[in-house]
Amino acid sequence: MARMRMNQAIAAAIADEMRENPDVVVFGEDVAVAEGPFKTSAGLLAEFGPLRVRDTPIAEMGFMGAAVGAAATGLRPVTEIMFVEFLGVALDQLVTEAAKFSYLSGGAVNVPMVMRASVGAGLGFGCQHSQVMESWIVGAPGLKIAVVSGPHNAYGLTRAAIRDDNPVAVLEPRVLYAGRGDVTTGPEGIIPLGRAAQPAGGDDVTLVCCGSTVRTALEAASGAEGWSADVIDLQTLQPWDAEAVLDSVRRTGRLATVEECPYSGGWGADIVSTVATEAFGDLSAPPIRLTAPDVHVPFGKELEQRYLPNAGYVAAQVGELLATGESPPHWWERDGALA
Amino acid sequence: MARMRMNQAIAAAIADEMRENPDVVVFGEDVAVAEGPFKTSAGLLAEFGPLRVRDTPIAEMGFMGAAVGAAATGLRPVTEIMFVEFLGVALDQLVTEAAKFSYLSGGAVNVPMVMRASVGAGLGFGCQHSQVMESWIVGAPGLKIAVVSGPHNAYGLTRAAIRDDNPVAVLEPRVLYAGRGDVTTGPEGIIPLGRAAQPAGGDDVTLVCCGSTVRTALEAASGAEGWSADVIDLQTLQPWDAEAVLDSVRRTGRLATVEECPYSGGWGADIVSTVATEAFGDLSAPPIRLTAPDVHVPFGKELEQRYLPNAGYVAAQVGELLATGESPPHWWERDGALA
Amino acid sequence: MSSEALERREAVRTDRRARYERMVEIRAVEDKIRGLFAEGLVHGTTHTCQGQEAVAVGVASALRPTDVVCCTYRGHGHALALGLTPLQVCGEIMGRVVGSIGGVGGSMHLCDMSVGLMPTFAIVGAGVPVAAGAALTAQVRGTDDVAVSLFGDGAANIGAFHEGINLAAIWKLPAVFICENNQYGEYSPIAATTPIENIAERAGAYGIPGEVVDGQDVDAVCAAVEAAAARARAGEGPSLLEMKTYRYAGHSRSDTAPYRPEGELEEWYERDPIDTFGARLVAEELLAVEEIVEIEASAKALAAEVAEQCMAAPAPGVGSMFENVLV
Amino acid sequence: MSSEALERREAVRTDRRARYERMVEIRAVEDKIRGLFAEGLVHGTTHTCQGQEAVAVGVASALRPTDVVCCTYRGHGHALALGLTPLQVCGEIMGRVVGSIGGVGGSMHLCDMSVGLMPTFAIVGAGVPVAAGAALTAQVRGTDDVAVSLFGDGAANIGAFHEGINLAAIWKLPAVFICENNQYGEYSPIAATTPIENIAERAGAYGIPGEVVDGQDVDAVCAAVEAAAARARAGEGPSLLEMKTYRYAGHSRSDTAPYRPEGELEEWYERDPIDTFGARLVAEELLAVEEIVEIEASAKALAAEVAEQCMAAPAPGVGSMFENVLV
Ligand SMILES: Cc1ncc(C[n+]2csc(CCOP(=O)(O)OP(=O)(O)O)c2C)c(N)n1
Ligand SMILES: Cc1ncc(C[n+]2csc(CCOP(=O)(O)OP(=O)(O)O)c2C)c(N)n1
Ligand SMILES: [Mg+2]
Ligand SMILES: [Mg+2]
Repeated sequence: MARMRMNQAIAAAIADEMRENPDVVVFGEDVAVAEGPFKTSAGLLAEFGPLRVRDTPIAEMGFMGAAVGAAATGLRPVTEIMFVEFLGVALDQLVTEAAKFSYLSGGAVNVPMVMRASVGAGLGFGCQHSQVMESWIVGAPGLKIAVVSGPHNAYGLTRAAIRDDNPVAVLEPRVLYAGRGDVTTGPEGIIPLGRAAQPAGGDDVTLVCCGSTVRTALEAASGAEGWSADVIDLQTLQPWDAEAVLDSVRRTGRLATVEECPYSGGWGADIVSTVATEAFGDLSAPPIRLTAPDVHVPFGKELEQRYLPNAGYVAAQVGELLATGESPPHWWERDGALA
Repeated sequence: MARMRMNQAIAAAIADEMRENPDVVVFGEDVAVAEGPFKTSAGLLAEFGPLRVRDTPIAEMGFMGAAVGAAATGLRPVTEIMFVEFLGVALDQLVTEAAKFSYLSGGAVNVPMVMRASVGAGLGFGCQHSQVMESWIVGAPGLKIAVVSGPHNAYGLTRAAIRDDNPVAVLEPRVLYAGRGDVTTGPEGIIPLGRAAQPAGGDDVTLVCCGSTVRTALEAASGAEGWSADVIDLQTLQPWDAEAVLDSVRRTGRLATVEECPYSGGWGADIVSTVATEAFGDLSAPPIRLTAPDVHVPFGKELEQRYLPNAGYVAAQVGELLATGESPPHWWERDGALA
Repeated sequence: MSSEALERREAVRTDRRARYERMVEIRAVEDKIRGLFAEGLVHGTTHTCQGQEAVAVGVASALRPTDVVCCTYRGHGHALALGLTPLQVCGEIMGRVVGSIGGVGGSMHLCDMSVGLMPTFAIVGAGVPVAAGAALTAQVRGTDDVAVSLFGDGAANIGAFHEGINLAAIWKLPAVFICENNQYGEYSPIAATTPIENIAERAGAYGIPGEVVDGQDVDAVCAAVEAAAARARAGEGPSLLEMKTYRYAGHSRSDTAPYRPEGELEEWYERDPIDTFGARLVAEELLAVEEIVEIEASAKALAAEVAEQCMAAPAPGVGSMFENVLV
Repeated sequence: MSSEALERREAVRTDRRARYERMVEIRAVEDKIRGLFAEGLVHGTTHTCQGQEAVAVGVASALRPTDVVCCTYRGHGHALALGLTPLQVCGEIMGRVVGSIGGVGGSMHLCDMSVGLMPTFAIVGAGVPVAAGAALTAQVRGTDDVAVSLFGDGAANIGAFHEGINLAAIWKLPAVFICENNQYGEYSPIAATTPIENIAERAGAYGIPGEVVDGQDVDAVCAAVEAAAARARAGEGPSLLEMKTYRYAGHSRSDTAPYRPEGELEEWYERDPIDTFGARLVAEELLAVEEIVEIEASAKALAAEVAEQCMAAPAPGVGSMFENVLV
């Protein structure tokens, strides 16, 4: 157990895997000499040297493709997409190549690569550097997706991702990098992909969250009056832990997802839709999604905070759901909201 | 009114817009001299000449970016992505540039470009040339998405897309290109974006479909015994016609989406989730999604057909839903399904 | 705003002394911006261009306001050179309604089409094919406008660079591609990412002219861009110009540039584009030595005043995030 | 399968006469495949390489089975040259369990790692950076294997080409980039999309050697690839080779190639790689004239027999689509 910042936990996870396995290599833009724009590879170049830790040209398609080729031939590359939006110039390699290679080789080739990317809003980077864009990768059979929500699971999921024989995307909310927490290091700290965590328990509603919205959900739940919530941190978005969510909803009868992204195309739709199909009879109120509106992430501290669903909003919406049994309107649908 | 194949209807729509507006230009790989790999630009080069109708190098990022620049400065480019998977090398320009330019110019710049792409399975092109991949673009505020389901709305939606001042993606199920149908040509034939069509009406269930699954749903509905269905062809996937769907579900009390793509990340999750939230009290049975499994599109005629949800499957699942009031398992979850 | 921007543009287009003043203004505004960020007064990040002012002003001087310019997040200097007012630029960076797009974009997102500034690009390389597209508009419409893409040395390694220039070359589009080689892509020296000495050599891969230009000499920049633009306007197709320059500050807000070899910055200071050009104007008797201090002082005062104005200006309201999403 | 593939590979590596036979085999198999599609007996589309056999066999002859090859949908010839059996290749194209990946891929998706054939790429350009990555493995592990990327003339205009080669160049990876310039990208002649005469000239943009090779001469191909591979194995970095060649058939199943200028095909027929090499072997007395007809006849017979075998082989079952999705 050690106390560290989330970016340190990530670097520690990579370092521990690199120590155990000489096939693990790291590359990306400014990850070596500069130790990563978010210091998520601090110490790696010094310890593992320039053969295994490399800076790339600004060429996401190039180095993502190189990761595919390296992984297919025996290495376990860990690459970094500095801001997930840059995957927009490299998506082909992750979704159309890496995720299909095992299939396209009749199982002869595995692609054990990790694509780490910083994601999300909250730091004033403007609308081309503040999204999560899970939607680009969720519909891709053959690819796993983890979303970290703090130092502890950042360490554990990163290690699991590196050990996994499939391509794995690990999304890291940028706003959490500097946050500190206790981390179980070493092999016991590894967190299996595909399993949700339940950082808080309760009876009245299931709050499903991941990444940056875990703290939002926890804060909402802890301040709740008159109700309590099962808070489920999905941790892995693909494949997501349907069992954990369904078990909880069967008990609470109510579901709300807390998502950072716009309503349309958000990951919560998969959760709500699956629950509506599989646990219809157990639902005692409409399942709801608490998301950002269908707009671009605005610059400006206040606007950006307004854009994101916060704890107060989550608590209020859930409270209204519980009180009325009806789905409350989104904040932007309410009278005068945009004034 | 004219009878034509869907690819002819598309070419006719583009030609009609080009006649009306000299700013409409067309480019893409082999769209000019060869008139398009699927003959969707037949006659355009001959009529409008090489200044307005051009072949590009194999460079989707390049020509998609050129479309953004051309649209931002006054033209109305219609580009073709031959197979939608190729958007994996050009997504940045559509989602991160085009869709955000109006916002990023304070409204000074519109990007009236159209990205047409052939999509879907059924022709044996293998797993890198047979997907729909709506998920890559649905979560992109600022972008509209139309999906055509036959000659009639291919004409009408294509014209609407070209006339729209936003970037619009038009997805064209490849398997439908050769199909013939009656088309209302001329201005009356234009079909507004954002509105669903209802090719069949009924009382017991709402079948929501688009693109290639419209005929699947219609076939399932027409062969149904003991029940009838409202068949809703969304036509536009972003923004989708929630009103039409909700109105129908409020009447039928039951919802099934019919989707060509894998279950995870499919467009139907947005529909089901929204309906579950907004019309919870009106649902008399769990809403269900009829999709392909979470696998790659297999090659091989029979396998590929098995992969896609067909009319018999849709009818059977809906029948079971109606009979039992419970959501039936997906075909691949049933005992012995994979033997 | 537009007419003021146009006037400011006309000034640099016609008057070499105005070019000097604009370079000084850019330096002062960028210094002010860095200061504001350092003090924690602005949200987010910023990329300033101290040391690269000659490129910005040289390019703007050579182009017409109807020409279209695609530049990057490191675009404050270009915006000011093209004519945007310090208020439009600082307002945007500081997230105020007086900003060029109303304060919803931030430091990486300036725009003013009245002087040809397209929305600036925060994605490396993205502006290259977009400029080709703007040039296509000119070609299709038969105007003699050109489109210019400005990008960094690091951007020359990304696919969009290759595809955009190739497309412009094969279609003989009226475009000018300008690489601002400031020696670093983020924290990486160019030699760590780029296996050739001069980006301009890549022109050969597209059969177009390529030229290395002294990016610290505003006259040289202006002349090279004018020649390339003239060629483009004449229907002879695009060119690739490489401006050798240097950024004095770090890559962005938080970067202190520890990766710089000792003495490198000082060497470049010696060829400071503002000092060099000032000296030249003095020699040409277009500027008196005493004026230099005055011009600098008034630029600093202006920057400070504009910053105050921005501080006092309102931030955009909640409704603004819903505007201009769909037309 | 693997050991048969390895033996077949060894044959072309060591025996020039086997190279001739393999070229004939490729032609016969490709002709048969086209025929099967024309008769409507196979689902989907196909891209054959008649006329380009010298490139396939020359490359395979120059490489070791531990070297890795990334090629495209037009990869049947390469697969056969590298050692895959006609049954593995035809089986895959025809969607039977005997295919190299069990019949779930189809014509564009062959693979056999036992002879270094990576899953073939149906996305233009995608194999270029992937080959760089395979070369990275060799470099990190300190083996002297090389990775080869084969792609078309049209692919030289896509971003992945630029990024992949640049990355290999800056890291001095043991890779060989081979452009099969068959004069057309789909239906477009190279001159319509590419503003330079020789793709090999693009090597200059990356500071690596570039060479134009007669792709119709299997000996020339083999020698050029051997030299580039030797350079790569020695740690001197990648090269770009351009093989000038021609495809006799259309781009894909449905293409009748109406875009070809009259007489062009016939000109290339005169330099048919099989005929030329056959004549050379005859002159060298490694082959008797009478044998030519026999070799052709038996290749055709083999292709026909293999097609029958595939017809008779089972298609993959429903369960196969669920296999190898997640490991
Ligand atoms: C596609 C993409 N990859 C990475 C980044 C992150 N990034 C922003 S600026 C930058 C360095 C660019 O260097 P250069 O092109 O030389 O321009 P300069 O910043 O020096 O002006 C990087 C890597 C980005 N914005 N877009
Ligand atoms: C990214 C991408 N764009 C377009 C295509 C469609 N396509 C398949 S083959 C081809 C032509 C490729 O030409 P070339 O690189 O010369 O190879 P050749 O087919 O001649 O071997 C095109 C455009 C594709 N598969 N991938
Ligand atoms: Mg730079
Ligand atoms: Mg070719």
